[in-house]
Amino acid sequence: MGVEIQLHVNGKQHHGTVEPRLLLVHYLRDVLGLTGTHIGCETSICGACTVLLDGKAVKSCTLLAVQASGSEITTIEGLASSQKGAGNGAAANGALHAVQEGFWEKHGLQCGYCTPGMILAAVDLLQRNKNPNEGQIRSALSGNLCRCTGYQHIIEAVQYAAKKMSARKPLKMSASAGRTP
Amino acid sequence: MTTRYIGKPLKRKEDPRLIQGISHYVDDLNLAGMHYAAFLRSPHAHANIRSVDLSKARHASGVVLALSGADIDGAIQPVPCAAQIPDMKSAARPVLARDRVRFVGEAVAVVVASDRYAARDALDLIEVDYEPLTPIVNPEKAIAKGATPLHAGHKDNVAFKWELEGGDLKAAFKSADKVIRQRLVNQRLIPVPIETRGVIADYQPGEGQLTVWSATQIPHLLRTQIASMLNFPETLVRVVAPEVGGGFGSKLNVYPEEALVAYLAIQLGKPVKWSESRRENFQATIHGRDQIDDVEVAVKRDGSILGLRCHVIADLGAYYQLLTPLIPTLTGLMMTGCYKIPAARMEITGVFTNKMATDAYRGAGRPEATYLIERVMDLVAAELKKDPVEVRRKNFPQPNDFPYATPTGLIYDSGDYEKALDMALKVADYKKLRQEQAKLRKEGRYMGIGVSTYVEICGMGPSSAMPAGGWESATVRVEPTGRVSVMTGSSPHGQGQETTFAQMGADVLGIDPSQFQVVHGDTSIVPYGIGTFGSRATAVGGTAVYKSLLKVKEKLAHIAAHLVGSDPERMVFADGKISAKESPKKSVAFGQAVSAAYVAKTLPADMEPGLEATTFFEPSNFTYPFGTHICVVEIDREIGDVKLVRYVAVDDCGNVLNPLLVEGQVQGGIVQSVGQALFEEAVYDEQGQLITGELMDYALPHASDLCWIETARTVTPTPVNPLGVKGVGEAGTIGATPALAGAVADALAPFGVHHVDMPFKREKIWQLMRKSAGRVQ
Amino acid sequence: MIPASFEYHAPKTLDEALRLVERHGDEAKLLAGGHSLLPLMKLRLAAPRYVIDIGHLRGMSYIREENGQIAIGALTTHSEIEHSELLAAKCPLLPQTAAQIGDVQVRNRGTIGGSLAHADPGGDYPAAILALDAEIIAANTSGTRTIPARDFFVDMLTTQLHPGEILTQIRIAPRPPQSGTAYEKLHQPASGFAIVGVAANVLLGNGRKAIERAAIGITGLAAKAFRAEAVERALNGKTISDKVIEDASRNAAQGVEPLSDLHASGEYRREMARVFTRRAIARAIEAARGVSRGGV
Amino acid sequence: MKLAGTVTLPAPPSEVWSLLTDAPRLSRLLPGCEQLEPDGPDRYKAAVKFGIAAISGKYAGTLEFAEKKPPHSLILKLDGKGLPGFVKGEGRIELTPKGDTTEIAYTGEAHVGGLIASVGQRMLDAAARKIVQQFFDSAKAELESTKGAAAEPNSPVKAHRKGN
Repeated sequence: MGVEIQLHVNGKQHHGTVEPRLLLVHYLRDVLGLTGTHIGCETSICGACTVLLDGKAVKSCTLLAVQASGSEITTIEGLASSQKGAGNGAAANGALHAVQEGFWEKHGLQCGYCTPGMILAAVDLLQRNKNPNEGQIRSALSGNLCRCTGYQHIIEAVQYAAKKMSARKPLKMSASAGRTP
Repeated sequence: MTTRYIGKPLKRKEDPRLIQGISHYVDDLNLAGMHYAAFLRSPHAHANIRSVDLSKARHASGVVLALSGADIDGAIQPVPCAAQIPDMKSAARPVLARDRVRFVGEAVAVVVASDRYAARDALDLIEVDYEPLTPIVNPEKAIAKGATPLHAGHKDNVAFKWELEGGDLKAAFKSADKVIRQRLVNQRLIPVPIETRGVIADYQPGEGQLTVWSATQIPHLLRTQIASMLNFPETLVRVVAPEVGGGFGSKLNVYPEEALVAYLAIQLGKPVKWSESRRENFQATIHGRDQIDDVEVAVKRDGSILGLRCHVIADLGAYYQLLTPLIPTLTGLMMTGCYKIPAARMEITGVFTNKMATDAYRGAGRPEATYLIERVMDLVAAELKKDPVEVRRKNFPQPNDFPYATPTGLIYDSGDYEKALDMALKVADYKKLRQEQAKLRKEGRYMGIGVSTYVEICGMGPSSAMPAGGWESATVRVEPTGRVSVMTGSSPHGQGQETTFAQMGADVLGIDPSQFQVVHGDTSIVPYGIGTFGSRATAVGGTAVYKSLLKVKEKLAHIAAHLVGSDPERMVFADGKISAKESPKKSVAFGQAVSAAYVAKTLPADMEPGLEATTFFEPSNFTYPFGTHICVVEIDREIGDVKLVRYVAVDDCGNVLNPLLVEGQVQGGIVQSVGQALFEEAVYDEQGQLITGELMDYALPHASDLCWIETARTVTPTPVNPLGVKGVGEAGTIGATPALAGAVADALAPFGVHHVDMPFKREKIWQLMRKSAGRVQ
Repeated sequence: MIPASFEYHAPKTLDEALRLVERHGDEAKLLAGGHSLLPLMKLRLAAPRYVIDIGHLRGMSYIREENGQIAIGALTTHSEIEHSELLAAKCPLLPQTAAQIGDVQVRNRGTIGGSLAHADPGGDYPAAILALDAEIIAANTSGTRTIPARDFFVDMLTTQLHPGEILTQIRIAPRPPQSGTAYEKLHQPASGFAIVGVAANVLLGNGRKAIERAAIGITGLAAKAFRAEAVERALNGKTISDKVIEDASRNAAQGVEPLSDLHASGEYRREMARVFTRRAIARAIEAARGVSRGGV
Repeated sequence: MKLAGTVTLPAPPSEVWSLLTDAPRLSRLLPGCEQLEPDGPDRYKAAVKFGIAAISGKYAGTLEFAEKKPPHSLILKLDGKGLPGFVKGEGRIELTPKGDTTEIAYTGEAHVGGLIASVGQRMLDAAARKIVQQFFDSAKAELESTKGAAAEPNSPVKAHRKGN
């Protein structure tokens, strides 16, 4: 038996009928094709499936799509251009969100699988705390597992973003590798 | 060659797509008409299969196919094992169990349905009648007299015995002032890449083409094995490793699902996808470590080590995976660590148990070796009442001893162990740490300092010492537009070679790194290669790229010299130009020379058109990175909690292409060690049930569990390859565990404890302190 | 991991929800944030026939003062509790406890009502709710009833709630002057659940030199959270000293059969109950004396 | 998983014995027992729904009595499987007269496999204890009610019963 849902995802309205047991993460990935949200553990431990639901970081593998009906969702694909984040780190289309930029600058990722969830958890933190210290960052990211980086570069990435966001200067993205300052 | 880019912390070329979530891992790929496979797995560790009833599942909504082991009998060969040890017994893992299951999670049946939910539902409709057998879980009991063999036709559960001896061991133990004995246990670990495994297979009957996308570290080896397992023409198999979300050795393998999903796609004529659940990943993807080492060391009163003897019981699990029997032998080869130990003997007993197979998990055999020898050094220091640093220093080979031959038959390429040690001591301010420790102990606080001086074996090659090839391939093709494609047989999945190889190419050819596209992981594009594991992608794969770059460069030099009327030997590549050394006026733009190669009207006589070179690089030796790690912990007296206070790592991986990426590898490696030391342990109960079956019960390190890691480097290039690079992918993991273990043992020294096995879970530490509370010194 | 099929209802009003749970009885499960139920459903350890999603009900997420009490709506998330200024001022124990639940994402989604009704033996809130002598309001189609926290937890995953009832509100008396609270927890390193969690709520007297009344709630130790009455008895009316606290804490596990699992044996849990009880009491006393040890 | 304990039941051993070994009556004591049908001497086919709150699962299997020494001791063997996994257990029950009552000492071991073993681990011990407790609570109630109703030992008790 299908249930009608409507969601606002990355600024776009989506209507559809879904099986009630459909997990939000499967809706985003399989129905909307937004595969940047990853599935890592399925028991709401690893945080790879983190998205922003009405602006707050949640684990989309532990939510039914029907529960999210009527909500506004931001996935990694929509972060840079998200309304919610605009003026709060996000920049216009084609640019990166300050947190994404921090991850690139500080080598905050290796295999990249945990990265979208990690970035969105960091965005959640920086909305609440504009200038978090190391301990606060570590604690805010404790719902996200990374097996590659050892987290230290991720912490530097978040610190970079915090600094950048207080300066509020979006950076243009370029496809080539550039040197770190 | 001027090094404008090599050695610089360039940001990664791979990152923009990853940080925007627009790259594609296997499960992100969707083909029209995709079907989904799901596996039914054994809940029993050991049982005979009486029957498998698929009738209900076959009639379930959406299901198009359901198969048991009997249905594919003979159609798919078992999982291959590339490692060969003399007289080892066979234990091939069937793709689907037929008559018997030998570990919890072994696949018994597969269903394919039109969507993943329907496939999952159908599993609940399969009825399997098992006749449970007594599981054999403990490896020592498995080889005890009277234990029933797991495999038919075997007389016991000993998979193999392997021995290695060098030097005069008898004399060493005879002339020893002391002999110290210790049992050391390396617990079983689960690799846990955050991306689980996944496979998609697509078969085009018209062309006879089979394409398999798999989260693998070894696309070419997998292609060969899928072709063999299915008896399918290899030329018609294409394997693609798309974006891969971490491997740590767990994807350096060939798994039943990879062949079976391909088989299903062929049978159905439809693309089939399988995405491993985390639970399946825990149960049926390789595990790591699981060794019991009984070690004896012969020492002189002054701290010199005379001889080392060790017997290892390696719990292999129920079947061999690709490299299973090989892993413990690496422990044997590296058992003497970074010390001049004249005599050593290793005996390994490989044992079958009703568990998932162990295989290469980050470090693969070498973390076990460093744990072994470094714990020994600490025990020697404790016994002789010497500083652990001094015992180590006393036994180091000196820089002029290199190449240094170990009694285990290896030749260490280059090293300056004292330099790294001294740097670490300085960064950590070791003397001050010891003073602080003494002060805290008086206050009843238990701080511990651990030192690990390690050497590891990596840059996996040469082929003579490898089970399935130790070389690597690379093709460099300068395209007519002047852009450069680099096809590497390495298969990076986070290591960043798209960037480092571009850095290298930019310096060799004097153009910008943005002009390079590094292509990997697709067997239809990349020449046959070996893959990414054993910290080999830069040392072996990178050297292949470098040599191909040089070949292309040489050709370009000839073309440019011909165009400007100069000597090819005197051409300089810089700033997008190829110029004669003697006269900057004699210069062509890089693109102009490239164009000449393709237009082929102005080439030197006898020169072939085109601009492409391929190298199959065979290294002459392994490489041996080394370093010193110092770890400081404090233990909560009441809880047993081990808190990381400081961590200093000085690593020497030879020359460095990109320090930012090296730093990332070191830190990630160390934290993986922290996982083994403090949290991780795959626990099977006595019935062979994996009771750490999900991430809810198997703890990985979180950001909040760690302290700031301070890193530094010394640089001792290797003579083994022209880049002078050694490899760094596993060094952190290999070097760190003994530092952590040493720190915990050191913290517990006032309780009379000199050794504790990992993981240092709170309750274990608490029990130790409690039991010896009366003896606090 | 995919849940089994179920029939889904998303009532728009509490009345509608109550009628649904009444009709479907124990074949129905309530879904609030989903962080207790969905993991079980995905593992197929739970396969309810009906799922009644009360997450869309309006007006059940609030923290407000009512008749001299603090009222918290059942659908209030852990993170709303963690960051509530009203609670920080009038009932800091709840924010202290909420901040230690799971991780940020779980706190953003999980609800206090869902967590209490699930009654996980390692859940954090039960300890606090007990130490606060909170009241739990449950509704059914014929009305509401008030369940004292002490009576609420019956056994592992089992509460006083009947099939057909919905937990709607938690009521707490505001913190009296000269009182202090603390929640001290030993977390399971993989899941974050409490191996032992102790909530202490002390009221000081005699110029803040003595404990007039103590309430200690302990979670994680046993199949259900409980009030450590033996500890309380040993504290009530005593002049504060390290020894008094230490001695009282020794009674933390009195009369309780401790849980034992992979992560902590019963013996260890028992000892940790002592240690964390002592730490919680000491911190609660500090708080009551106005000695701050860092933020909430 | 090991279980052991003692419990006192309000009837002499002979009555307790007949309760424990009479399948129809026993089926009422087993929490969640939906079916208990003879399947050979001292052997029964069982269908049981075990669960705590939202966590529940159906198991089908066998129940066996062995080494019966009326009214002193017996061994109870359980073997069941269901979607959440399988359970195999064996328990020894000893009956000792204590005045008008019987003291029961039980020791047992159960092996649990499959999903419940790997994810329900932290709840298993407590769940098993709860099941045992429910069993003896029901036995007490049953014995008290038969005492109260002056016993109808041969009353036809349905072997099929809906789970709770």
